Amino acid sequence: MFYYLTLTRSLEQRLVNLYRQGKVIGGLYSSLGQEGESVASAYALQSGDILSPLIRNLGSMLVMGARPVEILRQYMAKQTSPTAGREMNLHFNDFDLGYLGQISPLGDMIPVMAGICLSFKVRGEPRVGLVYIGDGGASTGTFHEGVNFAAVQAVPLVVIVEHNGWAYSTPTAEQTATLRLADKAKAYGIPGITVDGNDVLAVYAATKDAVARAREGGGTSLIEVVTYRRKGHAEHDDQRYQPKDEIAHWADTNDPVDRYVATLLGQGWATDDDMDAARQRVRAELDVAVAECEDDPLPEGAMALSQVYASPPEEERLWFRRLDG
Amino acid sequence: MFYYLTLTRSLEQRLVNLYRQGKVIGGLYSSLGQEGESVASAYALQSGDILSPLIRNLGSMLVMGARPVEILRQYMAKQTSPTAGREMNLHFNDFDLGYLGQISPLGDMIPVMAGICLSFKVRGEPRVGLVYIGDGGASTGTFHEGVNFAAVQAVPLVVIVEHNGWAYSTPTAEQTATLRLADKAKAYGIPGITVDGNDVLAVYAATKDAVARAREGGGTSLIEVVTYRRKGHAEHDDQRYQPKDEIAHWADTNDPVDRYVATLLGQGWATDDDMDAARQRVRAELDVAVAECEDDPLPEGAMALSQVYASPPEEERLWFRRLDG
Amino acid sequence: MAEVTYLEALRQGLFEEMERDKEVLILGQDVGKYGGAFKVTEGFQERFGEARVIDTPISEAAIVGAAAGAAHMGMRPVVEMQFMDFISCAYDMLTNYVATARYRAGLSTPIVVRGPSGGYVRGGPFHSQNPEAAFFHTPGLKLVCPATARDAKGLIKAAIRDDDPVIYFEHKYLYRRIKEDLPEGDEILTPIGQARVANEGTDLTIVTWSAMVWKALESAEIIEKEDGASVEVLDLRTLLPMDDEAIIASVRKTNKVLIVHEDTRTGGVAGEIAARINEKAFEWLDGPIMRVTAHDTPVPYAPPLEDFVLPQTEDVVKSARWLLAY
Amino acid sequence: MAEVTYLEALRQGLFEEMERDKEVLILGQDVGKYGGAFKVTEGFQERFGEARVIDTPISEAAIVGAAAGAAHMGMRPVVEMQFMDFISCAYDMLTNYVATARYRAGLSTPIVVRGPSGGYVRGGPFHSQNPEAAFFHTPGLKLVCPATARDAKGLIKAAIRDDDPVIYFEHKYLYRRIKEDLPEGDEILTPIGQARVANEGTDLTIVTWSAMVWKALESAEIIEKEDGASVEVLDLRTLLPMDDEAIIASVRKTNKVLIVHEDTRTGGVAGEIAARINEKAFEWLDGPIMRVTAHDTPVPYAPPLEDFVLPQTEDVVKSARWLLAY
Ligand SMILES: Cc1ncc(C[n+]2csc(CCOP(=O)(O)OP(=O)(O)O)c2C)c(N)n1
Ligand SMILES: Cc1ncc(C[n+]2csc(CCOP(=O)(O)OP(=O)(O)O)c2C)c(N)n1
Ligand SMILES: [Mg+2]
Ligand SMILES: [Mg+2]
Repeated sequence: MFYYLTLTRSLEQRLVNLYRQGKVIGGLYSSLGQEGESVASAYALQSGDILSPLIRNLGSMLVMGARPVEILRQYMAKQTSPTAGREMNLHFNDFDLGYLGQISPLGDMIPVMAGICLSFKVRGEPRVGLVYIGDGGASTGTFHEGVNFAAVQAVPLVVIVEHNGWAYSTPTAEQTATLRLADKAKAYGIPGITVDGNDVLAVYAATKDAVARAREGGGTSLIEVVTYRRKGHAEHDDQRYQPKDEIAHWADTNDPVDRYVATLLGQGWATDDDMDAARQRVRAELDVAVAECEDDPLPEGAMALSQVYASPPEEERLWFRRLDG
Repeated sequence: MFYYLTLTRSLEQRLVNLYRQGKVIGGLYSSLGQEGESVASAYALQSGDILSPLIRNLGSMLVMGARPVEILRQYMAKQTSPTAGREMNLHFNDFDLGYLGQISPLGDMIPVMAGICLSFKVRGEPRVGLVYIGDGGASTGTFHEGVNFAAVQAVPLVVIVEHNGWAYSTPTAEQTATLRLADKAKAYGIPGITVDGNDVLAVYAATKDAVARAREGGGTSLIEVVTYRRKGHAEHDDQRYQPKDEIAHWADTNDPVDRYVATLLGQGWATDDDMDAARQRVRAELDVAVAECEDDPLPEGAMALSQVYASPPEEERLWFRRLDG
Repeated sequence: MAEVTYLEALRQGLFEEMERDKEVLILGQDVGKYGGAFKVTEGFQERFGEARVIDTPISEAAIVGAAAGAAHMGMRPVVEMQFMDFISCAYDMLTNYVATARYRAGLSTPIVVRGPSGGYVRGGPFHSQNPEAAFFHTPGLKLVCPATARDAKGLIKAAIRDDDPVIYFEHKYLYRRIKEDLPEGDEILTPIGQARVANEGTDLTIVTWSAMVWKALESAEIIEKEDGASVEVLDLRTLLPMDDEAIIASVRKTNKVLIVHEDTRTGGVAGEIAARINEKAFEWLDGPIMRVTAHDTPVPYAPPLEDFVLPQTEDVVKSARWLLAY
Repeated sequence: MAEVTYLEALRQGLFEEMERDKEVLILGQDVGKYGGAFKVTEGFQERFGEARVIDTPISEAAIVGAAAGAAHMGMRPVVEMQFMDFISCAYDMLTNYVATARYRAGLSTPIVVRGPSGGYVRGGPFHSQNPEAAFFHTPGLKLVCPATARDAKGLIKAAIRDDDPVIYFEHKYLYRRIKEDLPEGDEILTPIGQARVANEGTDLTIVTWSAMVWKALESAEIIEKEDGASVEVLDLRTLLPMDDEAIIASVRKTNKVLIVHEDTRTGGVAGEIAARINEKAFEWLDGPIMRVTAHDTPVPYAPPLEDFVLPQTEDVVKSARWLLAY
């Protein structure tokens, strides 16, 4: 996990540099300070399982096998990106590796993941789905409909509610009057627990349990991971609404990577050298990845027309482009 | 309350007769066996308060002051009806009396009532809102968004969840995996209790408490009333999916009117004569009401065009109707 | 041959596809034990089991979303809206998630969303809608609107087999009013995207679909009899993709066009059709393209109001005569 | 006079209405302390308090529904969609509840739903939409689409005072790119339902609105300079109700029409406009009514793709020339 934590944080740092150079074309979203829960929860899945990440779940996608160069290409809208420049950032899928790209309207992925898990159940496949939702996204109607549907159909789905204190500038207390987001599970008659989201081992263990239960036919469950969004909503956000000392407090005393490093060292599971080696490996891989794609071309305009439909795959639609003269 | 219980049940019976005669034009929906919670909950409101009924809350509307003749006219699509034949059954409002007509898409009235209560709060008015939702309607996204919004804004709203066992042909267990619908309140951090919906005094007391709390600034709360839908979803529904003995059991042992009558007699609050007098009053009033409107005209076609907008109030819109020749 | 209603033809089509392909699932409110509010799936749950015929909560967005997810995994879910009016509750899911899935992320989403639409049944504002225009504007969706029993069957089968998401608008007024002899042995499949000439004619073209096909045919008959003019009736069958060629061919023949739809006028599908004819056959037009549609109001409940708001045969006849005389 | 941006003009209009009428409320995600994703309501919460400028949960349907409820009670809520793309999550509430309220139940619902729409900003499929066609088809709603700073101010003020529900589409590309001198003392009110001649001309009419007004003006200039032809540009400003008279008057003058909108083509608003012109001015047309619009795809992210999909000035010029030569 240390490798993936480092990879996530470093890749986001590279993206910030590219953003400052104007190479990242749209917005840039960071998971600084909450990478732990992404990485640890995804780590609890097996091959064949599918997760649906949000914008801050870069770590989850990397664990599933998404390659840094794909992420870089997506952010830079390269023709070589998984969506050939049509979609942004983490919005792409690979069902073989086990992830489904999100769309922006929050909450919508929960019903979709419920349906993916319904197919697992109907077919009797021992596969599990995992879906993330923020403290903000949990206010959407689709969250409610999706979790309720999953719960009543008892499909093998794990819902991770990321309680990171903020939804853009809105603190959780203005989003919902529940203090514990795990209590939302009670509305659906499913197990709901709260874990320390910056304790990667705790998140891993809790997800592992929920995934095992789902795989054994135990249906849907919900895990609230408590963490903190240390950067703004997106790179352009100056975060002035977030108390500075609150950010500093989390950074200084409750960073998921720092805490994991302390555990690794404390338990003697890894040495400083091991970790340096991992860091170097990450650095080298990212150097290669950036170099590999930085000069890739953007897609050509006319490529925008295909694949609106399976059939007809492409249609001549705009008369005015072909007018003579 | 006995008067309103009797009025509700008798009016529904009259409507069945009119339906069989083909005079009720659309569907007919009955609250047989669950009139108690409608009447009792509405009884807990004061003048100035506003409730939003569902199709089975005829009793609530009558308590608020809707006149039987208005209901009859609505069902029969008379020009003299409160909506001049544009809308059906209970879909009409009177803010002076204190009710807002529903629209069919379930759940939508909850955000709207949250907004009405928001206006009470913003203006500092000591008024309260009450909204009903079924075990089925609670699965909608708008239920979730609306209750959450009300809860986080702490508006003076009471949400009555009518757990009557069925949503059309769907039993509650296929609607949600929660056993107690009051648990849905936990998702919103608001008080939620369960009461025996066929015990009118219990419903009255619980609603009274919630209304008082709301009026004093205590915000939103939720009451699950447990009852049973003894007739089909609508008059045309043969209910074959409902176990016959289940219906009989509720009819024989747990009818809200019978139970209230037993209490009235048992406590000596009323005599058989008092109740007969009330029944006669209801009969006489309904005779008058039916006679008053049965021969009212239907609206004229061209009345369909006005009031789409406040301005322009009516527009010439269809050229083809005015073509010469 | 056996005489079947529109509803029965639809039921047969669904049933045959369930038999043919075990990946076909049915999801919706009361579709299982009850067989659906209009009994389209009556007996399906007994035959195919609870795993394939699923009674869902009242959660239109979740039902459509779940269907999409299952479709990504290779299944072919058919979603019933109890009334098409409630499809508006799944508007975001259909337009933002489902319709864009292939384009933005290469996802295959072969779902069908079907249900009763349309008025003339005293259903009032929320049980009479024709929400096709709301989705007509969304690239990535296909829209079909059968008018006949044969097409009710042929189009549901084609929709289920189609690799794109299809919204299938049934007309509840036609359910039990339209009957047709259909062959029992052979398979009926109506290709998506092909219009049908419901009546051949030379003096005027009426472009229409769904229940309005019958009003157009009635009008054509009246005009033929009373005015001696010959009216072509083109039943579009599919709105997305639209059979422009069939429309243009008919316009070139008759040189006059009347578009008839049940839905409200402003922003209705007729506008697009008028624009396309104008662009592709302007020089062939001997009169303005006319529209007969509902008034721009919700559908009111009282019979005289509903009858006034929705288009009637006499409206079609009147406009057709005006155009013929132009 | 002071030079203000489109965004600042909008902000002023909102601010003035908040000052004028204490029943005006603002509801939306991050509109309070943060002042909105685009800072349209910056400073409003300090000035008007938390009771009147309300940060809401991520619940578009509830926000619109709550606004409707408060409006029934006589308030005048203004709802911000963080991006207009998310208005699809409130589609049912707007079309079924809000739009029909007066018609079916005599309810007054004076709300405004406003927010940033439109592309050309590399926002990808979910931050670039122009969802006006989705609501154009709904009787009971009014739709306004300001193109200039003056109208951004004048239309938000008129929308707030209007007794009907209004959807107000801002164009995020114009927010900080358009500047205009506006008088400081006098009140600016733009009547809802009146188009504006943005450029007078005699040879061709371009009917358009919002950001496309600027591309149309640019095209008119190019054509004037390079071809010596004179192009009238009609800025509709309001789509519902639509100023048919202004459109017809211009068509009678120029006899040729090009409709330009940023949104996708099939089922877009241009179809309705084409149909109306055809119905009301068929004999005045000296060429087919043409449309320049986006391609029928979602709005892709990469700049060359987005530029290809969305209409560009050269597309307008090309079609205008084709029509002028017709
Ligand atoms: C339905 C919908 N409304 C609004 C938005 C705009 N939006 C994007 S992210 C965001 C905040 C999300 O907060 P949260 O769910 O807590 O996730 P976090 O950013 O904390 O990871 C908002 C309001 C959206 N994406 N979808
Ligand atoms: C959003 C939506 N979907 C579907 C329907 C169709 N419908 C009308 S009533 C009903 C069942 C309602 O059940 P419940 O909420 O339990 O109320 P009850 O009939 O038991 O009073 C359904 C599915 C609807 N009105 N709204
Ligand atoms: Mg958050
Ligand atoms: Mg129920």
